[in-house]
Amino acid sequence: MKKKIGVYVCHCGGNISDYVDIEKVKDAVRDEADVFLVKNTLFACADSSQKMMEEDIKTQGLDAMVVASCSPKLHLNTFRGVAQRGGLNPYNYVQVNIREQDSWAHSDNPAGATEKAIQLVKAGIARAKESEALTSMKIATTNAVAVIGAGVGGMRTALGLADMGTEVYLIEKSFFVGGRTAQWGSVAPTNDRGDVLTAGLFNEIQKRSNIKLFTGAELIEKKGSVGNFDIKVKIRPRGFDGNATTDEIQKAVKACPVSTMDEFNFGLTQRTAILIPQKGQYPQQPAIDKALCNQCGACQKINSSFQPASTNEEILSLHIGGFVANTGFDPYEPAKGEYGYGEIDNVITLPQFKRLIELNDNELVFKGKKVKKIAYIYCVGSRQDDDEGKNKYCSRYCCTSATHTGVTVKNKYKDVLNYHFNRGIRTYGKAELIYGQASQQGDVFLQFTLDSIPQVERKHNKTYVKVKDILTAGKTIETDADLVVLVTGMVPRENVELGHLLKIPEGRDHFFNEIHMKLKPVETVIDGVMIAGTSQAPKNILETLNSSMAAAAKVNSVLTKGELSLEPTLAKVNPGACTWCGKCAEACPFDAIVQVDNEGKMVAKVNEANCKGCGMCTPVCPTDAIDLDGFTNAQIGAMIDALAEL
Amino acid sequence: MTDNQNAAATCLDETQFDVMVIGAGIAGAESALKLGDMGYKVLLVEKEPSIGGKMILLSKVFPTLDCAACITTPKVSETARHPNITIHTLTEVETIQRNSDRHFSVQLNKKPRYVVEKDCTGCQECENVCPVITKDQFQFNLTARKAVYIPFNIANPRIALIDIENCMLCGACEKACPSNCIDFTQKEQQLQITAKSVIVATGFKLFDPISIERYGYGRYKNVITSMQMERELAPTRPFNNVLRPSDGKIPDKIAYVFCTGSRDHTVGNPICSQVCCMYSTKQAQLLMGALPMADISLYYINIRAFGKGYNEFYLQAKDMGANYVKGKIGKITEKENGNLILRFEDILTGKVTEKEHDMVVLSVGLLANPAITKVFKGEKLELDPINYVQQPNMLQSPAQTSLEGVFVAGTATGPMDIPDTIMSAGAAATETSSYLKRLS
Amino acid sequence: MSTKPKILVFSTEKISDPAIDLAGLLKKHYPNTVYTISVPCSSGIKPRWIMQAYEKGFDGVFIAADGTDCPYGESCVEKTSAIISVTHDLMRQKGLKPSQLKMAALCSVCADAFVAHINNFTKELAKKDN
Amino acid sequence: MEKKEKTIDIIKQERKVSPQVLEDRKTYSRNRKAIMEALKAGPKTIPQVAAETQLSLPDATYFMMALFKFGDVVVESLDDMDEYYFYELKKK
Amino acid sequence: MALIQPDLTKELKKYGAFDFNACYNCGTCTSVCTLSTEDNSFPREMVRYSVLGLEDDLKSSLKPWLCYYCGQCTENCPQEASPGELMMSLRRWLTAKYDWTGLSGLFYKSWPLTVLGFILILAAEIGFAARLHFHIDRIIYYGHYFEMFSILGVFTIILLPNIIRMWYFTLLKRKIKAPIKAYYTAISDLIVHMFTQKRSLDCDDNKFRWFEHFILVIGYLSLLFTTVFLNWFETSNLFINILGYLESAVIFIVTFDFVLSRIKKNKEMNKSSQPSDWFFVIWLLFMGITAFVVRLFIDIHLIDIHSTVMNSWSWVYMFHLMILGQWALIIVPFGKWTHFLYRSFGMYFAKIEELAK
Repeated sequence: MKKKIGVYVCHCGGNISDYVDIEKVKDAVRDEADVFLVKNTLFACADSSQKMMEEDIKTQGLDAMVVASCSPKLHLNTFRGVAQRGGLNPYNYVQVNIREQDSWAHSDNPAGATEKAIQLVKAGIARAKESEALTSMKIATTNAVAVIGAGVGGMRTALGLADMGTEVYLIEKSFFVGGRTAQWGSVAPTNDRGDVLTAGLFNEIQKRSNIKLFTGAELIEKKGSVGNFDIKVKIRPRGFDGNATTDEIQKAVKACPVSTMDEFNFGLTQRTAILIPQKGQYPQQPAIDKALCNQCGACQKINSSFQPASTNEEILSLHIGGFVANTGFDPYEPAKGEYGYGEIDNVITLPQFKRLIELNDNELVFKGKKVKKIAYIYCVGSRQDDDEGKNKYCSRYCCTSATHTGVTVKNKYKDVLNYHFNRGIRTYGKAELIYGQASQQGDVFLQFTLDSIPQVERKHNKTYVKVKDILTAGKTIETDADLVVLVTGMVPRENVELGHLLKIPEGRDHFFNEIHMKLKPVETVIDGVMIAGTSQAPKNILETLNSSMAAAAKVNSVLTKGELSLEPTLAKVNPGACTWCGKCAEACPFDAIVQVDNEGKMVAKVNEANCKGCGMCTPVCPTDAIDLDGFTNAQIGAMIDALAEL
Repeated sequence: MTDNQNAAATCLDETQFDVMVIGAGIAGAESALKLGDMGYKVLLVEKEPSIGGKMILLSKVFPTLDCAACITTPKVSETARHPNITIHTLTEVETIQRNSDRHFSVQLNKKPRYVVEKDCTGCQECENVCPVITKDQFQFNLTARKAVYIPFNIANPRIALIDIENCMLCGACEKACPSNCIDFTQKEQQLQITAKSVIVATGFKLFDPISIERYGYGRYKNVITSMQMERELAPTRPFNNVLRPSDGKIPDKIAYVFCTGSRDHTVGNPICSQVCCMYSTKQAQLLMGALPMADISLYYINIRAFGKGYNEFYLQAKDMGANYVKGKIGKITEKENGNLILRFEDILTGKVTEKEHDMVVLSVGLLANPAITKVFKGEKLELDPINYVQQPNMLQSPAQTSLEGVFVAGTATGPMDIPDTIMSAGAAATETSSYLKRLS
Repeated sequence: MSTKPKILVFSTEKISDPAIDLAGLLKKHYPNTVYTISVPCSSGIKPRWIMQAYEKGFDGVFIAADGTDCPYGESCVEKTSAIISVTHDLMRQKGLKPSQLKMAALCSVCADAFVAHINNFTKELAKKDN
Repeated sequence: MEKKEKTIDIIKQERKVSPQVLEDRKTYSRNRKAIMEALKAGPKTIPQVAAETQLSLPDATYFMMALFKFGDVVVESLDDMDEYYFYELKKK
Repeated sequence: MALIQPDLTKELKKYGAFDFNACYNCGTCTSVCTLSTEDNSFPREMVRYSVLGLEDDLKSSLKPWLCYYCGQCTENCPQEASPGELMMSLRRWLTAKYDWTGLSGLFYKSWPLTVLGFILILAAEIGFAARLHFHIDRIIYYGHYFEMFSILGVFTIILLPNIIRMWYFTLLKRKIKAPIKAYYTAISDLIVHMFTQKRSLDCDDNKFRWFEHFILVIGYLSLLFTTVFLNWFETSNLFINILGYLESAVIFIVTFDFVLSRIKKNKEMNKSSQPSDWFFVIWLLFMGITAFVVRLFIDIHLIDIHSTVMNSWSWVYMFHLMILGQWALIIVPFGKWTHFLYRSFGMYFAKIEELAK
């Protein structure tokens, strides 16, 4: 039991004190038993306040501390640090949330908020009284990281980590690295070619001995926690092993009887079951698409390196310290009939159009017809802020990408005309220059609102796009178009299993969710698991690289020291009360409870290295012999009592 | 900071560093922290008296509406306390020259504070007795400060300094100081250090709207900049509420003029500043909270709500009643009572329209801060055409500059919001660490 | 004031408590007689704590569970339900109505859902009191 | 801690104070006095203070806010129109 | 409903417009324009129609005539889209559209064609003089008749039908039903604007510019009157004689200043002069100078208007006649001169439109 408790109530510069009467709170708790001092602070988190608390602990000899301020998610560690510097065990510190869960939640009711604050602070004091000193365990960590996804982002993370001395396992689900960027020609804002960028990254990766690249690989199992994860990676057979000349590969492709749409060209072309690496995709070795291959053996007859029948799946076990998920995005696939998509044959998506530009060298031709007028319709699959659409977010990259594509086609084919049907061009930052360039070269921009979206119609054997243009005072403007390009947004890549496996929470937009949007954009609630690139939110290439390298910096700074302090919140068994029924061991998802002999009696014991402190074992005990540190019967009970008090 | 000074005393060599980070805003602090965590010895140089840059002065941040001070101060304290990070405030980099061993010789100019840093307790007794006032630059001139002052309440280090230009040398502060820390004999100090690498995190300058005469900034009292409004809304605000500077009235019709100094060739800044739409939207939300009766109109060209959760935040502001008007403000004229007439073309109707407001906020843009190029001697830090630090390998290694061993973080490369700044700072840390590994 | 039913919420540190924080952040209001105790995982809530709450005067207990998002694994869902059913038995023995205990899975951004649940629960409890 | 000499005397030999600073100081003490005087009779709004002290409205605002910041005046209440605050002298 | 016509955008560039595609529709131009009103907001609407190539909307608009090109829009345009120059080009384009002969358009778009026209007129003049055996007295005599007939002819054959076409495009085709009375009431506006350019006073602070333009118009019209109806070159009335000197001096002084500022490009409106602008001011300048010199030579007896012999000084008259011919047959009916007429009628029709509401 703690006898000298220091209580600090924070104004949060008005965030709390505007609604909660701080003086009243102070008065109410001043006379609580064992409260030694009560103070208020303008900003408890400010350096000067922290120093004051440290001083108080030292000079007044406090044995526990309560700060009533904001959510513990923000400052629990800050004040635990204060406690520690003052000479107090950090676990004798209790944070009471009177901002998010009080002053703000009840800003409509200041009197009520004050009343609640008093109860909450009293509960905090009760909990502090019952708090016990805990010491965190240090564990050795492995300076190795699994980077999942080998697009530009994943490859850049891998390079950054490798150069900082971290061992990298780069795990790519498809048979080729390069991701989406390999599919693009000229990219904004530098006009670099996407395939050249991926080629450069791949070459660098080849030079690093501490990067192990696995293609056709998937993470299938994860155990352990930050610093020490044991993972299993399944590697699918490539179906090609050895060498073949270009000519032989060509022949094999010709011989393959299977045909399906080529995802690399977004269905503009067909491919066989033999996957041929395209410009920008690496390694430059073919693979066999097992899902389609009918095992006719035609390819094998041409070169024995083709092994359509091979089934030798490999399972690899790796020991790593952290993850960076860099799984990228999928372009939004418009619904059938959305702006005529799938119904009118010259309506395609922006990614398809970008491939079309790559496939047409001298003249822009689509389905045998020369293309002169191109109508771009923006925000397809983004900013669906009506009730029907599910993607309320802005996909960020599309305005820049579409205007940049407009500039690219004009430069490449000269006589094309671009019409941009948009909802307000969002070429933020320096991308504004691309918008300027597009306008200056004669691209026409028309703006619509969600209430009256463009109509795409087929009449007199031509496709027309019609819109109520708000830039022309709502006049209806129409044009014929040889090609309608739907500027599709980003959706997170289909990777539900990975999200579940790594336990990364999803945001409202279904992208992976970071721990704090502003200051911790690459960290997740799961220690040691980072998210980067477009798996977190739509981004352009530059932003993807920045976030990928930031994730590298973060995970490296955690692992580079070789050791880590663990949360000391663990389950504890009272051997006196335990009668070993095994229910707790059954409940534990981490195999942390074992049966041991305690002075002739079989009892449960917690293996501290495995215990994650979830507490799942505690409610199932029929004799209530197991408790979680920091959440003991005494502490929670005292809190309930304090909160219930009127 | 004072902790650091103590640490400095015990440290054997306070002149050799792995990295020198120029600018202790949120980008510089983040790079320094990451590198410090990796075990490198970092020197953080800041020309202002306190660290935290512009972010620490903001009210709240979009779209989470976290109070900026609440999330910045922990980062700033962590930086200040980090065992591997040394901070010099009130210090400017004079010259940077590469040595024969590829390290950089740096000359720093540390301005006198006239206050002994380690002894000041931040009690403000000196401020109380100081008889002179001048405009408070940390409140963007909305209110006054004394000649001896603590920059602002949550400044780090939270210690006093003397603005000698505005001091009348009466000595009252020296008499009043309980810890005898005022020292008028302090002189400018030239410090020589070496660093193996440099991170440029010098941030941005705010556009000064005085050059757009049509808006009357500087002449009309109730035309203020968004940064001034940011201060009015911040917890450490200059007034007791949001008030008009002309007469202390609570405004009830507030207008925002978007793209003031952005997307504008006539002022030499053709690019979009990337944050103004969102900070204005955030301020609108905050104002609707602080002044429930107020009408907020936002005059825009395009709304750039592009980041994670931004579009949703913009829609939320609209739902709360913010009045978004498509049309850039052409002209502002002042009425006798201090109210302002805004003339614009309402794009939706195509008609010239005039509206009266009692306070106007100019959503000013961000400009490059190119002065840093001058300090490099013997080689040139290249800038891009709009004067931001050039990223020669933008889509391969965005933190690289034209100089080997010199990296760039945050808004020194172009306008960006806080998350982008943090990520860019992380990228700079990765590049720097990789470089240092290669070097050794 | 005292007519408002008193509710104890058990939230989870990583998933549902952030949602409750978010509700405050967005100034979404709910009665001030709702108090939260945060635990690592909803499947670590002991039935005896819930019973203690009723004994000491709480009118209702709300478990803001992790659901399938639980960082400690998906078994959380069934374990939390098991706790509920055990508690329901205990409540019946004490003559408490099962409707005084509510559970819902809240994602980390489910601020709206939280406020809706709490407001409904408050209404229900208030009705029963009269 | 002991101090041998007032350092102010040393700097006084090296630096000149600009006339502008002295002028500003005079303005400040004059306006401070005028505002404090005006508030002695009871709480007033900024326009009321401006009318009484002959200060321009912007100046009255600026100096009132300075006094508010330095803790000489505090907010009393808001007027009936919800437009102007009444300020009063801080009770010491 | 309107169809985008990319060709019209290209066509407008031939009339001198440039950079207007850069417009991002912020409306700054419209809001800084002092002449822009709620009912008549421009120039952005015109820029927009031009970008989209909405020919019908442009052709039926009177707004280009309401603009006096103070240059504020162009100066403040954040995208440097030069809306002022677009308005100027639209006036040229409209002039071409109103002109039933189609020659205006050809001359605007091609200065070589204009020069060819000039040469043809020069040739006709020489031929004409040759037919009169270079008898200077007869040349001056017929020259005077030429003036009278060309004015009458150009007005009835070209300008009057063109103004009717303008009325058809801008009022009738848009189905603006104005009572006949409106046409009377608005006449005062027509007269006032035609002779005073009063509206341009609201345009900017530069009163001097208005004044210069005003005395130029007055000087030009009265010189026209003096030479044509008072037969300046052949009169011996001292008053008329001095009046003519005065008027021609005014013309050449003012036009000299105009030419100079076009060379110096010190004002927004002078930054991008087209050949048609140059022809207009230079020919006006030459008209003033040559008229002055011709009368001077007559007065100092270098030219004898009763002589049948062509002395070398008489070529000055030939030069004057050439300028006059080119002016009267090309610049007046098909060139920039018409803006004087269309602008006044533009204002007149705008007033009628306003009254019709």
